[in-house]
Amino acid sequence: MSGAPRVPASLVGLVGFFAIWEVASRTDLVPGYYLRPPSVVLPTMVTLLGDPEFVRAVVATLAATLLALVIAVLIAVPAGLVLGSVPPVRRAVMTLVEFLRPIPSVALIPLALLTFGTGPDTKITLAVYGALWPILFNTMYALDEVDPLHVETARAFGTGRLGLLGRVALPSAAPFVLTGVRLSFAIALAVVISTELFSGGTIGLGQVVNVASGGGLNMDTVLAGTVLAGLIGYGANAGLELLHRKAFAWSQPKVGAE
Amino acid sequence: MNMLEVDGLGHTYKGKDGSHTAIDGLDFTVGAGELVCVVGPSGCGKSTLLRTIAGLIRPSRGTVSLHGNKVDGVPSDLAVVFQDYSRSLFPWLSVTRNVEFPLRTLSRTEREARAVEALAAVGLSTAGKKYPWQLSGGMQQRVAIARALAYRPSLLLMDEPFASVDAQTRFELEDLLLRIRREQDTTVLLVTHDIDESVYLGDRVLVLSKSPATVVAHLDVPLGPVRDQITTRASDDFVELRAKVAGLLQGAPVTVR
Amino acid sequence: MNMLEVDGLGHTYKGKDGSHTAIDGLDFTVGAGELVCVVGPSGCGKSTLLRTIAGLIRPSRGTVSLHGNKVDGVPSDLAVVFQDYSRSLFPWLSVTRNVEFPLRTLSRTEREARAVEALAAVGLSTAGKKYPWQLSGGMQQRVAIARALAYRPSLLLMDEPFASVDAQTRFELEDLLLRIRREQDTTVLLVTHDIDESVYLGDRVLVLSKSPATVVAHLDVPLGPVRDQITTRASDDFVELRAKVAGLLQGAPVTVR
Amino acid sequence: TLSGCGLLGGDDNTTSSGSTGSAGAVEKAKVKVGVLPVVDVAPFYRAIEQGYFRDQGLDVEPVVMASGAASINAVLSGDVDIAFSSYPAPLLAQSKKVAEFKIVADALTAKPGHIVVVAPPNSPLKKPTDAPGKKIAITARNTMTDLAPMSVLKTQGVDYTQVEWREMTFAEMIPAMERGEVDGAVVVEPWVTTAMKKIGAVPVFDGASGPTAEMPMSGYVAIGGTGKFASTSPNTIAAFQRGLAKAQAEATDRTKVEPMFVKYAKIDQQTAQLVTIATYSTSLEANRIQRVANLMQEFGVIKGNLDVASMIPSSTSNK
Amino acid sequence: MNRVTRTAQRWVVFAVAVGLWELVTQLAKAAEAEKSFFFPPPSEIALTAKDLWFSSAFGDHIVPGISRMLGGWALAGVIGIALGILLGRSRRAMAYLGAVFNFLRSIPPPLLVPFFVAAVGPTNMQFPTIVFGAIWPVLLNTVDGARGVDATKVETARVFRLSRAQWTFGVVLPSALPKVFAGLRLSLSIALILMVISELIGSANGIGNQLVRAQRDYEPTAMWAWIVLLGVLGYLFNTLLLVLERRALAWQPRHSLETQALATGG
Ligand SMILES: Nc1ncnc2c1ncn2[C@@H]1O[C@H](COP(=O)(O)OP(=O)(O)OP(=O)(O)O)[C@@H](O)[C@H]1O
Ligand SMILES: Nc1ncnc2c1ncn2[C@@H]1O[C@H](COP(=O)(O)OP(=O)(O)OP(=O)(O)O)[C@@H](O)[C@H]1O
Ligand SMILES: [Mg+2]
Ligand SMILES: [Mg+2]
Repeated sequence: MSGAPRVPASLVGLVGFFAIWEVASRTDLVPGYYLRPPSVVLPTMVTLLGDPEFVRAVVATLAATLLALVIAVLIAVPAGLVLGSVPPVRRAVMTLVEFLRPIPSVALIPLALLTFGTGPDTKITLAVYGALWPILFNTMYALDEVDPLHVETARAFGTGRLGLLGRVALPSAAPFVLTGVRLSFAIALAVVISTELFSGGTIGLGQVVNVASGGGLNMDTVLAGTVLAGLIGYGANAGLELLHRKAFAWSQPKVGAE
Repeated sequence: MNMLEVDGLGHTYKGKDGSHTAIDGLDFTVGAGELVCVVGPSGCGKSTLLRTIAGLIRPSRGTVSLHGNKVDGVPSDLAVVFQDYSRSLFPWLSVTRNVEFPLRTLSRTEREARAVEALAAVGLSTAGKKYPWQLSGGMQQRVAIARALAYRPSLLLMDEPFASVDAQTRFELEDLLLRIRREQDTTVLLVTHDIDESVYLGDRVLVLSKSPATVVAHLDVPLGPVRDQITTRASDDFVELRAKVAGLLQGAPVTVR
Repeated sequence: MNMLEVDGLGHTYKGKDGSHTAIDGLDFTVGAGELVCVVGPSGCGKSTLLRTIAGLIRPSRGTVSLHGNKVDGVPSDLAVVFQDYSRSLFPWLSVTRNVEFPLRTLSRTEREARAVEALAAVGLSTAGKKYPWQLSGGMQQRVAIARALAYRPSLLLMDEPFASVDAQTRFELEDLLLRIRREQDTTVLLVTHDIDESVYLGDRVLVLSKSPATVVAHLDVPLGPVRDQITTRASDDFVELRAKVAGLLQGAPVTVR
Repeated sequence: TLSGCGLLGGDDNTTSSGSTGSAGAVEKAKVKVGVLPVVDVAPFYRAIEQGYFRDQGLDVEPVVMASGAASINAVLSGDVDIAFSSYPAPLLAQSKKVAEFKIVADALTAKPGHIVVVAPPNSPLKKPTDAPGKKIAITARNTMTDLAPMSVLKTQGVDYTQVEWREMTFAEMIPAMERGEVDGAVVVEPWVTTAMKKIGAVPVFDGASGPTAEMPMSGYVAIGGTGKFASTSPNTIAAFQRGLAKAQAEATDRTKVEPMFVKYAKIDQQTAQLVTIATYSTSLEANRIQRVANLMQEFGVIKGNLDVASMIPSSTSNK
Repeated sequence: MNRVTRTAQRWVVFAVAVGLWELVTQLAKAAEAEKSFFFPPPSEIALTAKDLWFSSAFGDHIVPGISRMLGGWALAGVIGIALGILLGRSRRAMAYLGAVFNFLRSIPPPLLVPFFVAAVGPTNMQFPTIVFGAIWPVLLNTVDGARGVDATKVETARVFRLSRAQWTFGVVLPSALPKVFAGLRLSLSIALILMVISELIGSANGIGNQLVRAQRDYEPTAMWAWIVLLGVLGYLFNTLLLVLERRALAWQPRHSLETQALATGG
């Protein structure tokens, strides 16, 4: 989701969201002691960001997420290219993939803990596992949409299979692959935080939230962590979108509908 | 020696709801360095013929041989200008990069030199940095031509390559093609709808029947290797030949009310 | 009364790296029921002109008026045959459905009748159930023509509509267009590269200069409303006019080496 | 492995020199302990802060886990040497022969007010006999939160099988009670205090009364067997026990543990002052912990007999 | 290629993987390897699964879980497609809403639980959690697809002054459809995953609930049986969705033609 050209408009949406939340928790709509209003949560977040220990936790979460994302891209893009272009391999592998895909990382936490221990390996492994799929699928589907005439053109000029994948399939699939990466970032972040939340062991935003929620409705911190996770994802998305605009300057500015 | 030999060639497109025979039992040969024009009614199978020769589709029947070897897969040293030129350009590459695309094996400087030369030849010297969608239809078509020329193939297949350019440019591109063919000894198979063009350009004209395409006639064009837009087109031989081609095509009219 | 009035029309495409003025200061009018042909060098701005008239792009300067009303947005009762016909067909619809697509206000049976009629008129009676990618280039172009005709617009804009069909079909489609124009009193603005065609079809021929396009000449074609492929083209008036148009175009040659 | 990267929050493998304790030299100076952010481990943190472990030659590193089950898994994987957990999890694991669990220290023993069945003011659940047919929130089945109240209800002759247990986190129990989605909840401190403060919840009955009075709630476990920490490091365990015991003994003074609540369990200052402080055990007695095993057996969580005495490491200094 | 070889291709890797799994776990078990308790051989899992799946658990846990998941997925699909078309084709909607959505979709579902608990209570939050989490792949992919409508087709639609419905359902949706399906397939497994996650909290039943209970009770075979069930369900639903996709995209020439071209290229 990009193309928010004017900053004010995008702020309007976000401010509106916080306003609804504020009103909801200030009135009797929802229990205000539980869903603390943003006027309390946001300052808490700012205060927490001044706490080096908290910042360390955020950095740990972020680093694990980014590492997982990079690994996921390195695995999923080549895999997607191969699966998308070689039907026999696709047929052979997809059955297994379709069995594995719906297995939640959260369900695997105990096993991952036993296998990888309490270190960051556990959360990174699980995050890679979760983040693979959007990139893999979007790569495969984008390949299906490559213009056949592009393929024919390249083949007529003697482009080999690798050249087809690298010089035709990949560039034309790239925008959609990047959408997959944007989806995957959110998933990697979710899995990292969930693992911290449900397993613990390593420092991170999820653990901060988990510890805070054990202390008797310490919802300010819990929600501050939640908002921060949202902001991190928002920032990462903005970065990826900038990359998109830079990298795909060629893609025709599409005619806006009315 | 025959560069290209087409022997009993036939192709049937298979679909869920019935199949369609596009070409059937085509036989003809093209000598090295020859320029053969193909004419035939719309939808008769000309593009299909070019695709099978390029090895892009495997024909249902018959064979295509290049230098005596049966074509199975895309032969090397071949360039195609597709009828749907706009879709055959890569939108993520600038015009220059599109032209350079097939020249991977050359050094960078050589690649650039070739692209510059080819773009200049088709009158697009200033458009190199643009992306295809920033060009007009005729300009896109000329980029596709430049790409094929820059590749310097020994066999050049062109599918209505000048359909979208104005008359003046068309004449110039025709002469360009003739010159390049002479200089590089390229074998050319060119599909066109313009009967005058087929006679003006061709050493021979291959007239196809309506779908499924079969060879109606194979006319020699005894106009000599050097031709001129004004004198050639005014010559008696030319006028006679174009009437002959038109007559042959009339013999296979499409049903338009 | 003037159906279409173009007044000081200019358009500049803005890009990251510089802008490009495609057309500049165009002035002309088209009367109701007139058929005006537009000729001009490749890339001069003909398609841009049609797009501004269709209200698809807002011109940088000047105005377009239809029936005296300034065009702002797409006017009703308008059909366009795009130069890039293959992309303007919807691949997920069969040929018949593509033709029926704009006819939503009609009843189902009427829609079908119109589609059948239009497809027959362009010689594609048997292709109705196929998908666009199963057709040849020329057939796709004819589907696009059929779709525009079935819509029965009062203003018809056509961008090189016959570029991909063979000579014989082209003649037949030209006559079809003339007949429909007569019967339905449609106003037509047609871009073509074929000088003969522009004279054969047009009540007037608009000659444009090379980019940025300006009006070089506005020729009346006094050949009368009923024309015939053989006699008209052989007439002295015709020959003279086509020489004139060619001369005017020569005055603005594109630089092709 | 990836854990080397400090940014990611991996352990920083600082080796401690470790001064010698009173008894034999420790086999392993660096000890990782999986703990939870709960009141039970307040003395453990105090022992670290006061250097009681250091005095014993130990460099103890707390690893904060998310749940007792995660803590047990961490000790099973060998990633931590000692794990804190409430008792049912390791006892169940022991009964299923997952591994040879050794209880190295007792953490907390319930006192009235520590584990309480509470209800919102307008709830139909007012006394234990109201319980059948009511929805009561617990953290999970087969934990102290359901075993303890079931035992109390059973001795009072109330049909505990008719209670509808709803699993959720402590934090969610409070809005759930207020919205009437549950009629009551089994909470432990600091949630007893929080529930009273936030929605005026009232105690219905104490979870640690009658048969469950003075029930041991939680402890520290390690894995025994050949080559495992509990077998190879008896001196280390003894040193850990001594260090912890010192802090546990001091915990009768609430000013010593309250700061730990605030700092490590993130309980706010006000609540921390109101929290009922249970008994921090200073000895490790098999027969007391056996009560938990028996309770679990009684309600069918553990099949067959489980002898807790076999789970006490031989080196233990206490009886 | 005939049907038999295709089917064989489809299952050979799967079969080999299961075979290896069996072999390794059996060896580990025989050697009484550490942690082998937690990794039972698939043959044992299958036996447990047979008992578990076809017991009263089917009605008590499997059916409620699946209905929540399917309902949530369907709703997420509808909302995701509708919003995706809106955001993909309207600059203004994107300007106002893009930021909020990018913010919201980055919040890990478990952290969102407080919002849903506050809004609908802890015992009812499963459905909104599933819907909320499963929307994003459909939404983002639809936005991409809607935005990617070919410029000439947009102009064609505008020239013929199509009605809004015709434009949306006749042009934008069909051209976005391949991407929408990629999103729907991703969402399907995410819905299944969120079903499990949401059932960990506040739910008295469901597959996730049973899975966690098995974990807590140290019954790894049962735990694996539930995990395998998730795999089986995911596979089944995905297969059904693929059938639907093939029908909806029957007009595409690509499925055979182009992959073929890529495969035999060079
Ligand atoms: N979207 C665009 N962005 C920038 N420049 C454009 C764009 N579209 C067209 N142009 C430029 O505007 C000029 C006129 O283009 P146009 O398509 O109108 O030409 P044309 O007369 O239709 O040519 P042809 O006969 O080759 O189709 C060209 O030089 C082209 O490069
Ligand atoms: N992919 C396809 N599937 C099915 N039928 C096809 C396919 N491509 C072409 N055809 C059919 O084959 C016939 C020949 O098509 P072809 O494109 O070769 O014609 P053509 O001679 O190039 O026509 P034109 O001059 O109009 O471009 C046509 O009737 C067309 O409908
Ligand atoms: Mg063709
Ligand atoms: Mg044009």
